[in-house]
Amino acid sequence: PASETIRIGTFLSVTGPASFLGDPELKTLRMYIESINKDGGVLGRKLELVHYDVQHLADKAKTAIKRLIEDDKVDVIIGPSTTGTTMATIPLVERAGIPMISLAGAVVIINPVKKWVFKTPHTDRMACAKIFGDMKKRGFTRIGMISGTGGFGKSMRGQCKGLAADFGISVLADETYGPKDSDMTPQLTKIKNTKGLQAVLNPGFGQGPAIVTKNFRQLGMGMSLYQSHGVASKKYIELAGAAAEGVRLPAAALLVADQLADNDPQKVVVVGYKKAFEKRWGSAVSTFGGHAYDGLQLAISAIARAGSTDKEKVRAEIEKTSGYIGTGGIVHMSPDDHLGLSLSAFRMLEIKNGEWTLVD
Amino acid sequence: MAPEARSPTSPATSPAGPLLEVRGLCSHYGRIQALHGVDLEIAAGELVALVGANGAGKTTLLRAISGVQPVTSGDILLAGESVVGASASRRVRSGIAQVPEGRQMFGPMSVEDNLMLGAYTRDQRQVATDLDGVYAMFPMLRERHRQAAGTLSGGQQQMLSIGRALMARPRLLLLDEPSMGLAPNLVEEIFATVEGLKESGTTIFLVEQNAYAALSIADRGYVMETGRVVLSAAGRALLADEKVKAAYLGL
Amino acid sequence: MSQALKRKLADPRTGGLLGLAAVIAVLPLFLPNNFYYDVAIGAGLSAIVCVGLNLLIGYAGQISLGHAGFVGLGAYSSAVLTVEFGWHPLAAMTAGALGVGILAFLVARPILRLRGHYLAMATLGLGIIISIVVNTEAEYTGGPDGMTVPSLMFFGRELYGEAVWYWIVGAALLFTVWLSLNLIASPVGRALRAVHGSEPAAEIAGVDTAHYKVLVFVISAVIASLAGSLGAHYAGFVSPANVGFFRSIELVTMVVLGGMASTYGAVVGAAILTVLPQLLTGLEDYEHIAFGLILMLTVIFMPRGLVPSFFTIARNRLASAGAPPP
Amino acid sequence: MFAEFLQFLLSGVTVGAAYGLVALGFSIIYNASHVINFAQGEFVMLGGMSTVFLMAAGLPMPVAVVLAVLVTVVLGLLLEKLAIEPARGAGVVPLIIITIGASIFLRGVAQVAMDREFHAMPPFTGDAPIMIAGATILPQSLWVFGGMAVMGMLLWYFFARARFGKAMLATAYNPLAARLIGVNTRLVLLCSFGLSALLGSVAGILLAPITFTSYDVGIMLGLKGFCAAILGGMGHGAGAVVGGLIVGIAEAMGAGYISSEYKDAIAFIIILLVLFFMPNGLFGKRTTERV
Amino acid sequence: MTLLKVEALSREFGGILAVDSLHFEIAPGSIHSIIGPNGAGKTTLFNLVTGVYAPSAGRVHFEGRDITGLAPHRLAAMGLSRTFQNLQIFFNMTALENVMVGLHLTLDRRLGAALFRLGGVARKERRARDAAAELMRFVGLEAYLDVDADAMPYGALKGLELARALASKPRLLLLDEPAAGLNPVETEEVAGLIRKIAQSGVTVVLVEHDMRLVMGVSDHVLVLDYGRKLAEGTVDEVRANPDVIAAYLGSGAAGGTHGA
Ligand SMILES: Nc1ncnc2c1ncn2[C@@H]1O[C@H](COP(=O)(O)OP(=O)(O)OP(=O)(O)O)[C@@H](O)[C@H]1O
Ligand SMILES: Nc1ncnc2c1ncn2[C@@H]1O[C@H](COP(=O)(O)OP(=O)(O)OP(=O)(O)O)[C@@H](O)[C@H]1O
Ligand SMILES: [Mg+2]
Ligand SMILES: [Mg+2]
Repeated sequence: PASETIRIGTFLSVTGPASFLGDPELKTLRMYIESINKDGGVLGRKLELVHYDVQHLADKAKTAIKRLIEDDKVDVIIGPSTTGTTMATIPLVERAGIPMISLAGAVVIINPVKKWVFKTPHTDRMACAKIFGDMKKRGFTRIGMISGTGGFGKSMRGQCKGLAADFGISVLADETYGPKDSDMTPQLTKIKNTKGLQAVLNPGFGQGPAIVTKNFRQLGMGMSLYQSHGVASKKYIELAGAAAEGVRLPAAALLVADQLADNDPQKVVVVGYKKAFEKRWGSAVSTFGGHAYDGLQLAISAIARAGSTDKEKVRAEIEKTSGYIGTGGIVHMSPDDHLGLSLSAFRMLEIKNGEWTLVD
Repeated sequence: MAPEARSPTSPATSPAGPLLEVRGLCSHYGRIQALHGVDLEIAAGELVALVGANGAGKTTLLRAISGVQPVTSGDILLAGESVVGASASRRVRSGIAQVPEGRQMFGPMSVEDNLMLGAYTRDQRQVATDLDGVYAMFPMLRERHRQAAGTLSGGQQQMLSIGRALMARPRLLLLDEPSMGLAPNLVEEIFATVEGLKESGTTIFLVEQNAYAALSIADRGYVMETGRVVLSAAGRALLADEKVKAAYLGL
Repeated sequence: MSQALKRKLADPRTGGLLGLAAVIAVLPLFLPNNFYYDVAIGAGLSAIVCVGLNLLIGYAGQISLGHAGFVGLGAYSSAVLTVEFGWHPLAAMTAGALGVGILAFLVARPILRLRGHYLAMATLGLGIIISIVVNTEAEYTGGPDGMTVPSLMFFGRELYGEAVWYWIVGAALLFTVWLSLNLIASPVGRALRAVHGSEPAAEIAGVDTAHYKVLVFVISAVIASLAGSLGAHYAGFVSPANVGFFRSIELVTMVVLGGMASTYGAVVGAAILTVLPQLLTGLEDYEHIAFGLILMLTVIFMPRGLVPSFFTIARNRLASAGAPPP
Repeated sequence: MFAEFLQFLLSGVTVGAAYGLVALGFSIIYNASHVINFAQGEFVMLGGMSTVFLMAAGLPMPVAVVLAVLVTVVLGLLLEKLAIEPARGAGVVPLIIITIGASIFLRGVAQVAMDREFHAMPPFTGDAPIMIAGATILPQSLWVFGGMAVMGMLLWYFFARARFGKAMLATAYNPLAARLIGVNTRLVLLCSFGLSALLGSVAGILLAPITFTSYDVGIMLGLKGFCAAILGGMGHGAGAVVGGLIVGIAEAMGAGYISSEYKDAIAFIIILLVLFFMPNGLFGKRTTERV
Repeated sequence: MTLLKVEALSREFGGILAVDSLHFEIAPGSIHSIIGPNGAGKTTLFNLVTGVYAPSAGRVHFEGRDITGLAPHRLAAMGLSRTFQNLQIFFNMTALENVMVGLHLTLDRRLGAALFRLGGVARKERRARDAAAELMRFVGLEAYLDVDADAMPYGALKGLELARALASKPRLLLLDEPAAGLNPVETEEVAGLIRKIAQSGVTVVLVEHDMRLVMGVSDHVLVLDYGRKLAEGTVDEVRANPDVIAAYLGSGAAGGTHGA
């Protein structure tokens, strides 16, 4: 019935160590649901957002998803923010049979494919590929890695180490740091003293990579520094300051919205999102908020196409998504690809004069 | 038994009235009432002894006077002014010091620190001689002045507790069983000291199980039973009281 | 009702156990769906751990800030042994409990020589080391992302679903409470309390204080491990997030909030601290502020914990109601 | 190789100084009440975050710093007045739980009143690394180190020499006796919270340029500071400093020579080993209770 | 046959010899007193004998067995018990429960029985309660049976320690200042108790500064000073010893009356 709202459930890491993911994600969802409702909603029905903060805790996520499914009886789920919380809830989602669009990074979420689970962010595997491609182009074959021990860093570290050989790259130093560490110079010193390294890759998110970047410059390390898409927000540049000069990373078009060619199909979308977000919240966009934007768009267009909130129908429609242009890239899903992004969705960026600039 | 021994004698009159006056004092531990309307007076310069069986409420009374035990009703007047509303530290500043039951050391601190803390509320420039005085009284404390108070023997701690209270140079000294755990020769000495303090003008309220010795040197004495004062008379008179003899002196 | 029966019911063991059983039996009538069951199960599992922890903290007076580590070891034993080594879940659970028991036994002697904050520090360190290990040994544990755990099989039947687990956890809780009450009301329990009261006095009364400290540490660790195993099979998933320091602190907070040295207090504390955050989610940004505030206010006004304070108040009410008019 | 060792050492000292600074904050309240103030890390957070936000509001750094310290101290005093004081006599464990509640509360307030993001603060005296025999250290690290040394010294003087400091210790050892000698124990407790809030906020401000700051930096710093304080012997000023340095250096050496994944575990194992052999920490007073 | 034998026992604390190469023997079935100035080492001696402290040198034998360095609970099992000068009360229990702890060794302590309430735990507990109550009556504390220990006055706590120590059915009982804080009448009661205890076959070693009690009950007195033996003998011998008078008794107490 038209009077009933469409209930969108979400459970994000709004506080805790992954809050820089959940915070912009929630803001994005709130903002767009408001504006969609103002424009009349979907299928003539208003959207209603039900949210629980689960920090980074798997147990909280499990309880939240039960609440969303059983008590709030939501129609579709967007989130959660992290791989750990996603993996903890997948069995429940699969059993309950409700579409969920995760905003977390790791490739394990959609590989192997799970019937009801989708995701919007590029996988860490793709990020590795993008980075290694760039390294290869620049002739770097001997690299060091320093990874955060959080879920994101750990997963990407594994993916990259697995992929390195394909690109003819050898990882000669492999260090880690804790999510709350405030000094990484010992690890970097070891990397520095490893003979013949040409580049260093730092998978991780939060403030850690900024500290790594600062320590990297403090130690006067000459090689190139690569960051992951986990730092794709202005905050990173702000925190690392001058030390971030010359750092490269793969990221979605959103970060360089203004620099995109006018004929770039993503231009309109990313510029629109960026403007709206920055106007409403007064803070810089990050790709993470963009993931939530994409998730929401995927969900509501699937509902619109399905003409109802019937879960199986909506799921099928999400799976059929093709040619959706989002902040993360152009999405072509299929029964055996619940992400639908190709490597080309990633852009290689370099920080110059405190700004993101497109490398290619 | 002399009849006047039974009637509450008034304290030696001093122009300013009694130094300490306790009126109808009641105190509770939770729901248990420990003091049931205690009345007593101590004139300035007097030495008053309080005796009673264990559990009578002597310690509770002293704690209430010092302000570390809540009072449910009644009043405590120091030199005519009510102090029930005053904090313990205010009362120390107005001249009340106590040698508490159980010695109450600052265990890990040195003997000397414990003594110096006794003079916490005083001008520090004046305490050096008092410290010497205490050391003269208890030479053992001087020998051990750097030892942690908590490692002293029981009797040594008792000496320290007395010394610490003396460091405050109180107007009114409350002694809760000062002779406990002390060697006989020291007990004699303690009672001599108490008499000496009285001579030098300190007002003393002495709780003692060693009732014989206490009443012998006291101007007056009170007897407490289950939270009430049941007898008061001159010290010597109480010593002669048959009931006191039977109940507290064991004679 | 006969006097004897009345007395039996007023006795914390019989009366309280019956009361708890009644609550567990009736509660489902008020649980509209699986989410509520889930919260109840979570509360029950925490309560089991807290009943054990309370033996250690409340009765024997030895603090532990590392108990989440034991819960985690139990959970991961069940997970790793079943998934990686194909063990039967019950065997894995038993092995986990045994392993945790042995670990607790080995570290107990040196650790329990410490007192107060030093003991807190040592147990905290132990818990953190455990959480670092499960975080790092990703090959077995899945690292920070956690790992899935197969369902518990019982006589060939898969135990799945909140409704089933509600009764399993309920029964386990009841059993644990019964054990705890029995222990407390025995010479062993009194020896534990004696260790808390005065070690020299306990020793001279013939209580081998070191032995009892180790014993209660091991018991509480094993209970934690078993609860962890149950939780892992129920959730079908384990992750290191709940193995860490914060969860340990939370467990201690539950015990203190409910009332130290009160078995039912541990249950009540666990229930409240599990349910409260769910009630506060509606406050969104203000959730943490409210939670912190409630925690502070409860302890300020009931420093001895909810259950003991409640009983004192009730007793005083009764006493003043029964007292003759002055 | 020596340069490498030296770098590890300098890194360890930098981090260790931060832990030591936080550990000192723990000592003060502990020394006055034997309470472990789990909100100590929140004082550190408030110092850094307030400074950042006041600077963002356009105040010059020195003014922002002073105001931030003031804000934190006021909050510390309020915490004591409104939450600790009413629960006095409740025993040490409930008081510790209250401070846990307070830390959750303060974090909640900070994320609502300020935000949930990380913030950088400009270093006091530039960020050109200083070279020492092939190893480098940031000028801000020297500030932290200096801050720790000064604070440690002041605290040592305070508790070993000053009368009020001794009264504080006395209050913790025996509150009843402290009242009987005329110590205003309420004032002592209030001051202890004020002082440690002051120390915490200064630590937070000194650290913010190195570690960045956010509403939840207090958690980790608080935890490590607690470890340092215990390792050194709770309540002992020099112990806190040494404890902090040992934890920091253990982490750095562990990360450098053994395994960066297990570096925290290495630090904890060292702490455990020390405690097994010195049950009261490195400098802690032995118990003096007699039977 | 000696019950307790102390050989060249020494204990030092940071340079202070609290007990200094002490030798003595205690025969079974009598009341022995140990007196001496404050800090003479009496309590330390008790602590050494009962395993609270380890000696710096020397040995302790109990019933012919070397018990040096054994933990107190082992000694308790062998029949040694004591009270404490610095009261060691279980303040988290009622008075009766305090005494029941003293019965620990006589009760069923198996974990399984406790956990599952097997083997008549309930019945045995009831019997233990009765036994503890009986002991409290013996020391005159029947008024405090179910009172929380932390609400009892000092004097009563002394009695409670005594009841608890008796509960373990010791053959050797060490009492550290049992009459401290008691008035003469109460002290007289304690004297009566000590005699009764001794008559029941328990050997009592008494440390006490109340000379009326010491002189009234002791069969034998040992005087310590600076950790060493100053004198030893019967009450009358010790009382007349000029060294003891000078170091300890003072002028007034030698007569055996109380106080001044
Ligand atoms: N903390 C407490 N809680 C409850 N009741 C108490 C407490 N302390 C003392 N009482 C009770 O108050 C009464 C008075 O005790 P108080 O210690 O004042 O006696 P006292 O005369 O000093 O005895 P003693 O000679 O043994 O020192 C006693 O009946 C005692 O049981
Ligand atoms: N743990 C310790 N550390 C340092 N010194 C100690 C310790 N224990 C005892 N002493 C010292 O040993 C000496 C003997 O003390 P002990 O308690 O045995 O004396 P005591 O004879 O029982 O005296 P009292 O009659 O006063 O109880 C004292 O000088 C005391 O200071
Ligand atoms: Mg008393
Ligand atoms: Mg002694």
